[in-house]
Amino acid sequence: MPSFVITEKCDGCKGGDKTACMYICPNDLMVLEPNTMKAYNQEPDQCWECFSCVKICPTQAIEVRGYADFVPLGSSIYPMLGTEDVMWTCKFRNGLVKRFKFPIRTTPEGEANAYNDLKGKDLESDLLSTEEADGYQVPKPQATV
Amino acid sequence: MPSFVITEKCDGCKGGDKTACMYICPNDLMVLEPNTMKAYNQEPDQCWECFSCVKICPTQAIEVRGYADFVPLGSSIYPMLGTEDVMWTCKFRNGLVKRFKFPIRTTPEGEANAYNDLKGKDLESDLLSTEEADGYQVPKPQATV
Amino acid sequence: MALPNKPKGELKAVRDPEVEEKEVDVLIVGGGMAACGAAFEAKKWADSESVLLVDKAALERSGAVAQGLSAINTYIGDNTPDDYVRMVRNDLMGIVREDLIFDLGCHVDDSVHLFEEWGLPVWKKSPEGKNLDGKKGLKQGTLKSGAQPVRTGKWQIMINGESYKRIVAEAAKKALGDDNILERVFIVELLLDKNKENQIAGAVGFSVRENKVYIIKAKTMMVACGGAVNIYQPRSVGEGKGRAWYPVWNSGSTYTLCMKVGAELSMMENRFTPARFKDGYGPVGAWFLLFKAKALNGLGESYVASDAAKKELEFYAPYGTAAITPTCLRNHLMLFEMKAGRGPILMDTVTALAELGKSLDKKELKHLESEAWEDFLDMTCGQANLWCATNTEPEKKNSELMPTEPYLLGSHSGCCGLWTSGPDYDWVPDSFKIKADNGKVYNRMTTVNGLFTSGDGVGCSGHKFSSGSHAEGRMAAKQMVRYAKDHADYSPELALSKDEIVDMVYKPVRTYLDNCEYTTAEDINPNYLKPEGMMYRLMKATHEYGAGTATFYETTSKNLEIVMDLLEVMREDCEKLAAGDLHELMRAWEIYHRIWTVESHLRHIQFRKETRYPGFYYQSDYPNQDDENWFCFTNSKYDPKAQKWDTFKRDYVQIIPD
Amino acid sequence: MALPNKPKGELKAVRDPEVEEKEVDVLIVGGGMAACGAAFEAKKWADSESVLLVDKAALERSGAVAQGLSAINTYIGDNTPDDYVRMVRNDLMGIVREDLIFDLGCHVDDSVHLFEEWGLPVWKKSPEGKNLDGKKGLKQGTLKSGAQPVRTGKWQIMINGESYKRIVAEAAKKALGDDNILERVFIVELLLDKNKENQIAGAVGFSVRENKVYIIKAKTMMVACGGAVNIYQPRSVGEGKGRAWYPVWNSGSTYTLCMKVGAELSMMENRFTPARFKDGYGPVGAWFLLFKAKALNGLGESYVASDAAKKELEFYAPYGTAAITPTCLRNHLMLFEMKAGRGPILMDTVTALAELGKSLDKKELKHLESEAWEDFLDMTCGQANLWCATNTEPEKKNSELMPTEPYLLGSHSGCCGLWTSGPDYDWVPDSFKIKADNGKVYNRMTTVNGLFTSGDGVGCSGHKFSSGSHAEGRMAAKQMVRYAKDHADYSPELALSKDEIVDMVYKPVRTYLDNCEYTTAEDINPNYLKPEGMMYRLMKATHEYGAGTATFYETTSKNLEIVMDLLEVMREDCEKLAAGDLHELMRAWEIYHRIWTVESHLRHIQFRKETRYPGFYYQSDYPNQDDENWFCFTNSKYDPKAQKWDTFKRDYVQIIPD
Ligand SMILES: Cc1cc2c(cc1C)N(S(=O)(=O)O)[C@@H]1C(=O)NC(=O)N=C1N2C[C@H](O)[C@H](O)[C@H](O)COP(=O)(O)OP(=O)(O)OC[C@H]1O[C@@H](n2cnc3c(N)ncnc32)[C@H](O)[C@@H]1O
Ligand SMILES: Cc1cc2c(cc1C)N(S(=O)(=O)O)[C@@H]1C(=O)NC(=O)N=C1N2C[C@H](O)[C@H](O)[C@H](O)COP(=O)(O)OP(=O)(O)OC[C@H]1O[C@@H](n2cnc3c(N)ncnc32)[C@H](O)[C@@H]1O
Ligand SMILES: Nc1ncnc2c1ncn2[C@@H]1O[C@H](COP(=O)(O)O)[C@@H](O)[C@H]1O
Ligand SMILES: Nc1ncnc2c1ncn2[C@@H]1O[C@H](COP(=O)(O)O)[C@@H](O)[C@H]1O
Ligand SMILES: Nc1ncnc2c1ncn2[C@@H]1O[C@H](COP(=O)(O)O)[C@@H](O)[C@H]1O
Ligand code: SF4
Ligand code: SF4
Ligand code: SF4
Ligand code: SF4
Ligand code: NA
Repeated sequence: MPSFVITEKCDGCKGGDKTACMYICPNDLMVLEPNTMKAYNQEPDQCWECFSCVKICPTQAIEVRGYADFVPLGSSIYPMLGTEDVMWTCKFRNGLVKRFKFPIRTTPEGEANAYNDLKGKDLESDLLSTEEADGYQVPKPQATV
Repeated sequence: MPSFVITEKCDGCKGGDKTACMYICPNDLMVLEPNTMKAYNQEPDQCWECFSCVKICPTQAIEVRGYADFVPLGSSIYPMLGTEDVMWTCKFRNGLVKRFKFPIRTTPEGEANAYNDLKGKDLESDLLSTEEADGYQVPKPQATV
Repeated sequence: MALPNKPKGELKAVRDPEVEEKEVDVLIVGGGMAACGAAFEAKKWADSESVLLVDKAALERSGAVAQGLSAINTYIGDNTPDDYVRMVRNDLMGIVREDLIFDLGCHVDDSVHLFEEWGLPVWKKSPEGKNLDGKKGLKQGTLKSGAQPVRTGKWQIMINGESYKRIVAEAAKKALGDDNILERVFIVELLLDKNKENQIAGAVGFSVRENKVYIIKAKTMMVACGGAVNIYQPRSVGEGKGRAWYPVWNSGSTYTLCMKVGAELSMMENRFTPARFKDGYGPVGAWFLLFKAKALNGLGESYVASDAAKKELEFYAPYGTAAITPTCLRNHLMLFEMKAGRGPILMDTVTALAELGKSLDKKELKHLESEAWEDFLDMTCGQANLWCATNTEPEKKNSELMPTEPYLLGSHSGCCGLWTSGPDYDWVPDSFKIKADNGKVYNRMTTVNGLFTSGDGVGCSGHKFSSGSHAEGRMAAKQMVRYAKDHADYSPELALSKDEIVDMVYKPVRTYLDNCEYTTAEDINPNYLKPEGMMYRLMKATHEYGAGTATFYETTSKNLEIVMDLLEVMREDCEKLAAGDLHELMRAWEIYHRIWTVESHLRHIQFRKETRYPGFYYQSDYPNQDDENWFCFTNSKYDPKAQKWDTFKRDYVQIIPD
Repeated sequence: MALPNKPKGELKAVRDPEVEEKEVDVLIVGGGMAACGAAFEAKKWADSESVLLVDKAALERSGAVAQGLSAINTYIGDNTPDDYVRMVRNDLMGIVREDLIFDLGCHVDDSVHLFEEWGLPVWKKSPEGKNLDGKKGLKQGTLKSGAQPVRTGKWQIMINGESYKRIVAEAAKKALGDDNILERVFIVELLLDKNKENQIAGAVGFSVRENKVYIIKAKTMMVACGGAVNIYQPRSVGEGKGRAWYPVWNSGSTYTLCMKVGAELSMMENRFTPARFKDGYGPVGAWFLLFKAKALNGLGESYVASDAAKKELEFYAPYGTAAITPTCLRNHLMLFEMKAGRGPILMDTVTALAELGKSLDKKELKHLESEAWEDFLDMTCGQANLWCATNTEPEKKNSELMPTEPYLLGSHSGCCGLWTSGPDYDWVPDSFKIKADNGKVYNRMTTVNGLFTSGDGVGCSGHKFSSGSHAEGRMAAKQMVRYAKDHADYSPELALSKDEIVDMVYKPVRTYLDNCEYTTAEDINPNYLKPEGMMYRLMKATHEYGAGTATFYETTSKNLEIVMDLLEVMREDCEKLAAGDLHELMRAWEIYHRIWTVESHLRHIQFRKETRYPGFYYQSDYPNQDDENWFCFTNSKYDPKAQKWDTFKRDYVQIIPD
């Protein structure tokens, strides 16, 4: 189910020095063709259809078409990633359309608490930093052989 | 075991309007790149390794390297097609070389007797033209059920 | 790599091709062994009748014999056609057309004699019983003059066959004349006559060299485009998928072209999955028969000699217990070992050569070695390279055997194909004789008037091989001339207009041109599918559900249902095949032909509720032979008007006594 | 297409890259769940110690969780670590490291609580026992504060996990600081110290964005590069070979990097071949556990309930007869049906949803449908598209199940990996404690001083999943800081010079540049091999001989011998790998890593002369479990100096009573 880039929609991330799709692809597949300033998937048969590039593209230029090996033509699924939810549009080959909305995070982006001020105390204990801070006690086996 | 063209050796069949390798490939794989006037195999994964292109190339520019799927690197086999014999040079991965010479035809090229003057007589019989000329009798089953 | 998308090939396709219209009396589609036979023969019988041959490749190396062959597998010689029938019948588990086989046995040697006359080197026995190659053996005289060939088995003779096809093609071309031959034209569809019901009228195709569509009217026609390969996933799936045993370029055109105009098919369930040297797909026949090598299982046992194997063979008596074990059962025994966890299977070349070496001097031994290599170099060159690459000297290291993926063909040890007339003799049952519109029987004519086939195309009559295919093409050619003369006043008319034909043939090109700019990657586009993608789709479906190698050739009723659904969707998606260049346009039509062909195959498997050919395939819901219900031909017919399939039985009639 | 040959990628490789040398105290290789855990934890313990993380991709979406996940499969909650050990032990047929598993069970929930705090939506039970998604469930409070998760099985909890990895990566990046993170750097080899025996000293890699080689010295290091995928031929071999279940980009670097410096491996025979929805590879857990669906065979029978299945399970008592059937045996029963000709296997979604629908109103039913789709859309999007493309509404049409090709991993329901220390408690047997040079035990340290691993890297301790991998990374991070402090005066020195390192890393580039002009086709050249070709070669070899899907996961002693030979030749031919661009250079190193990893896997299978995990693989020469001889760990070690393998047993010690 390799990703593809819609020619008209891709603006090469406005010529920024790294494009969003190239930045994100876990398999290093998306690249920018410098003459046309359009992106393409350089190795479609290694695409995991993870939709990372689809979700990140600022111009919705990337979609995915099912692997030729086993996916009939004519359907599509497409995610719109918001700050709190993702909205999926699933089009069947026979025309049926289903939409689903799922939450994706409950805190604002960038606000994950990294506990940057937390300093561990006992390096010889088996407690993780937050466990130590919580006063957690590591359990022992109820019984051993 | 796709065929490949050695850049230096290929002279594009001297710019003739059809090149030998393109003429012969039963799978329509060999094509000429018009800018460089060099041939290449346009679909190596559909190459049957039939060696037809190898045998016909006037400059010995075509060789074959084993399919990546299962053939270790380092060996080669190469045919020199003469008018009466073919001479094969078989190089093993370990360096061993074997040579074999086999006859290929016992008449001069172009001299196959096409019986162009032979005319069949009885269209209603089951005899082939040369059988009829030979006075051949079609056998009947020795016994039937 | 990215925009602008460019067709990959060097010969770009344009939206509006030239059109060339032709009209001939006799059309030969294909340029292989059968077609070359037809080309040699046709003019001998024709007077004013025009003949045209159209091949997708170049005759000199087109078809299955491109590389050459190291043996002629059918030469009757001192045997009788009667025994030939018995052998073929037994190999194919009883259900064959004995009229066709006997008839072939009567004529095949004439073609072999021609081959030798044309220059094909045929091995000879010296008076001392030594093997002489085709050059040294010249002194013994020709087969026709009584010289003894070198027999491997009862039916096979050894040749130095590197240039086999070149020689046969040379004679064909000389006989037919270059002007009557179109090379590099791929035939796409046949057309019926506009006015005459069930009458062939023409064929349409296109050039893979220039943007040109051919519309060829003909009174009569032979389709001999070989069998079907790459309909199942091969054992190597990368670059190596070019390495099928049968030539990858034979794409089932014979069956698809004919079935789509309503010609009846027979025994399409009978696929062929030969055992071959693993991966290189080198031939085994010479090793078993000439060098007397044994196959060993993973425990080092000669498993065919085991009690278990004998029991297994007895279960399939009388076929299994015959002197020569049928090809499918030879596979069956091999699969039996592998499934029982006793793989891999090895050809014991080491012991075989050591045994032979005992009675040979050094020079003879060297010659023997050379024979072993020639067997590969004459017809499966890549196997020789595989030996080199793996440092395999057969006298020192054994090589693995493996059954291949399934092929459909009618000339080798398989017998699927078209239902045709046989010869019009009195000993031939009426049910085997197809009456043409004029009431006459034309040998090798299909159920469509004027449409003939031969070689891989004729059903129920395997073991013709190269020689038999050539002879059969000749037989058909004579009958076509006869048909043309009998229909001298028939003037074919096509139901489709020139534009409609061009629309059909160039549809993939137009789909491509209309959509290729939509995405930045030429091959990934939601609006079309490239032929390569469809090829993978087909192969996966048959591989997994259609008794491919994925399941050790097993399928079930439920799996067959699934694959039939998948094929239907594939046919729908074929409407969106796209081709940017002429080579790709050929690939588009090839995959389309493959899909139809393999669908007929699977419909037959679905219909025949038994397992007649263990080792070729297993229908697990019906695991045994069922003579009571299924000792008959399985036939099918696609109705081009109603666009519907019909699958039905036809009676088997025994002609030659046991 | 033809000359001049051009590298395919946009980032051409040059002969002489820049070199950047770095020196840090603590190095984290990888950026997945485990590495993000380590990144979060490390600085909490470090003072002046420097920490660097290197990922081949971008943390935000790297690793197995790129797409997201729909469940956290390990959350202890109200269960006990003791029961967690029992579950994992049973699933893995008895032989596991109970110290590691218990330890993980003690810490995993802390990571889950962090995830929730960071913003991961976790499903909750309403007071009425209804399922609330992670947004609606917010009102119930956090898990940490006592809210009830939605359990599918005893250990799994449901989440809305589309952004799971983004959230976890965000916290990791913030904790470690952008300056301490190198993305798009692929680590190629680890290096031992020049002076100190068996002491890790550094890692070398290269950027896939610019022509630059990295040489990174470190006192201590964790390698957490996930498991290995695409080491066996996947079920689709065209475009669809991107569709493995585990992420195609995890190439066994964890195992290869560590084994090549001599770290001991354990249980590398324990592959994982999960049953999944066929072709789309969608998850089945929710369907079995949450929706209570049954799997049917081709005859429509719920085969797991059959007498034959029960007998089969009894044969593998006590594991087979436990309340939860081990994962391998669930596969085994499925394969049992398929091999008996009773395929295909279908997930009966229709009945399951109909049953659930009986007690639900319309809105709840709609919600249920949405849950079913989310299960796919959160982690295997393509499966959802497959349903769309095949018009599959699960309430109307069942879907096929199929076990996948084998993967190597240590965090899911498989347990291959490195032999490491567990926690240094008194109840942990001494034989599980690896003593470092200073006599101390460092939790999750391998047998190489200073070299740690976690997640998929730790052997003998499966069922950690995403949460456990994160927690384990944190545990290892703390230990690394401890190690660095304990070795404050150790200053790593490399045995190889800068030039030697560049020669090694860029060898495929130079091979390419030296030879690419020799032929007219960039990919077909007798003097080199492109990584793609080698990938096919590896996959074919393991597929056919190494108990891949080609043989229904069976292998034999003889087949194992063959594949070991093939792997040796592959390693030789790797000297001729060629890369024209930076992407291809990564592929070259990936395939090299895969070859080493799968070789260790097959060496282990070869060593363990029993079939411990039916359903994962079968050694046909030793078809049964053999507790007498093989109820022990199978370990191996590659000696980097002698360049030799050693495979040996280690005692299993039970800690937690039955
Ligand atoms: C591939 C192969 C074949 C054989 C063998 C080994 C190998 C490796 N062996 S051993 O196994 O025992 O080793 C044999 C052997 O040694 N001895 C022997 O006698 N026969 C053997 N065969 C069998 C014979 O070759 C076979 O029986 C005949 O060739 C069959 O003849 P025919 O039915 O004419 O098919 P063809 O393949 O020769 O020709 C097909 C032609 O059709 C053309 N074509 C196809 N589609 C077309 C289209 N759509 N439009 C136009 N043209 C379109 C092709 O270009 C070709 O010209
Ligand atoms: C793929 C997948 C995985 C899961 C599931 C479904 C699917 C479809 N399921 S379900 O089946 O049950 O549906 C799970 C589920 O629902 N719940 C759950 O908790 N876990 C599931 N997993 C398992 C977890 O994801 C898994 O346990 C953890 O992710 C393992 O963590 P870790 O061991 O850290 O591996 P990783 O894949 O996350 O990260 C690997 C990293 O290494 C990098 N890397 C790799 N090689 C490198 C090199 N040479 N140099 C530099 N960097 C280099 C990668 O970029 C990545 O950052
Ligand atoms: N083991 C065998 N026993 C009998 N005939 C065989 C055997 N192997 C091959 N043949 C025949 O030898 C010829 C060439 O075989 P092959 O190389 O398998 O195509 C064919 O006619 C086969 O039927
Ligand atoms: N049939 C089953 N019985 C018990 N547990 C299962 C079953 N199927 C999946 N699981 C578990 O559910 C979780 C997710 O499963 P999966 O989707 O198969 O990865 C894992 O913990 C599995 O072990
Ligand atoms: N499809 C399946 N295949 C194998 N085992 C299963 C399957 N579904 C459920 N089980 C097992 O059957 C038992 C009861 O499961 P369930 O009926 O889902 O509660 C558990 O041990 C499951 O692991
Ligand atoms: S992210 Fe979108 S707009 Fe940016 S380069 Fe990629 S496809 Fe083009
Ligand atoms: S879908 Fe995933 S793997 Fe495929 S190109 Fe996009 S980011 Fe890469
Ligand atoms: S036949 Fe040889 S010389 Fe002629 S174009 Fe082909 S490769 Fe070049
Ligand atoms: S070896 Fe044969 S199939 Fe391959 S390119 Fe040459 S002629 Fe074509
Ligand atoms: Na979601």
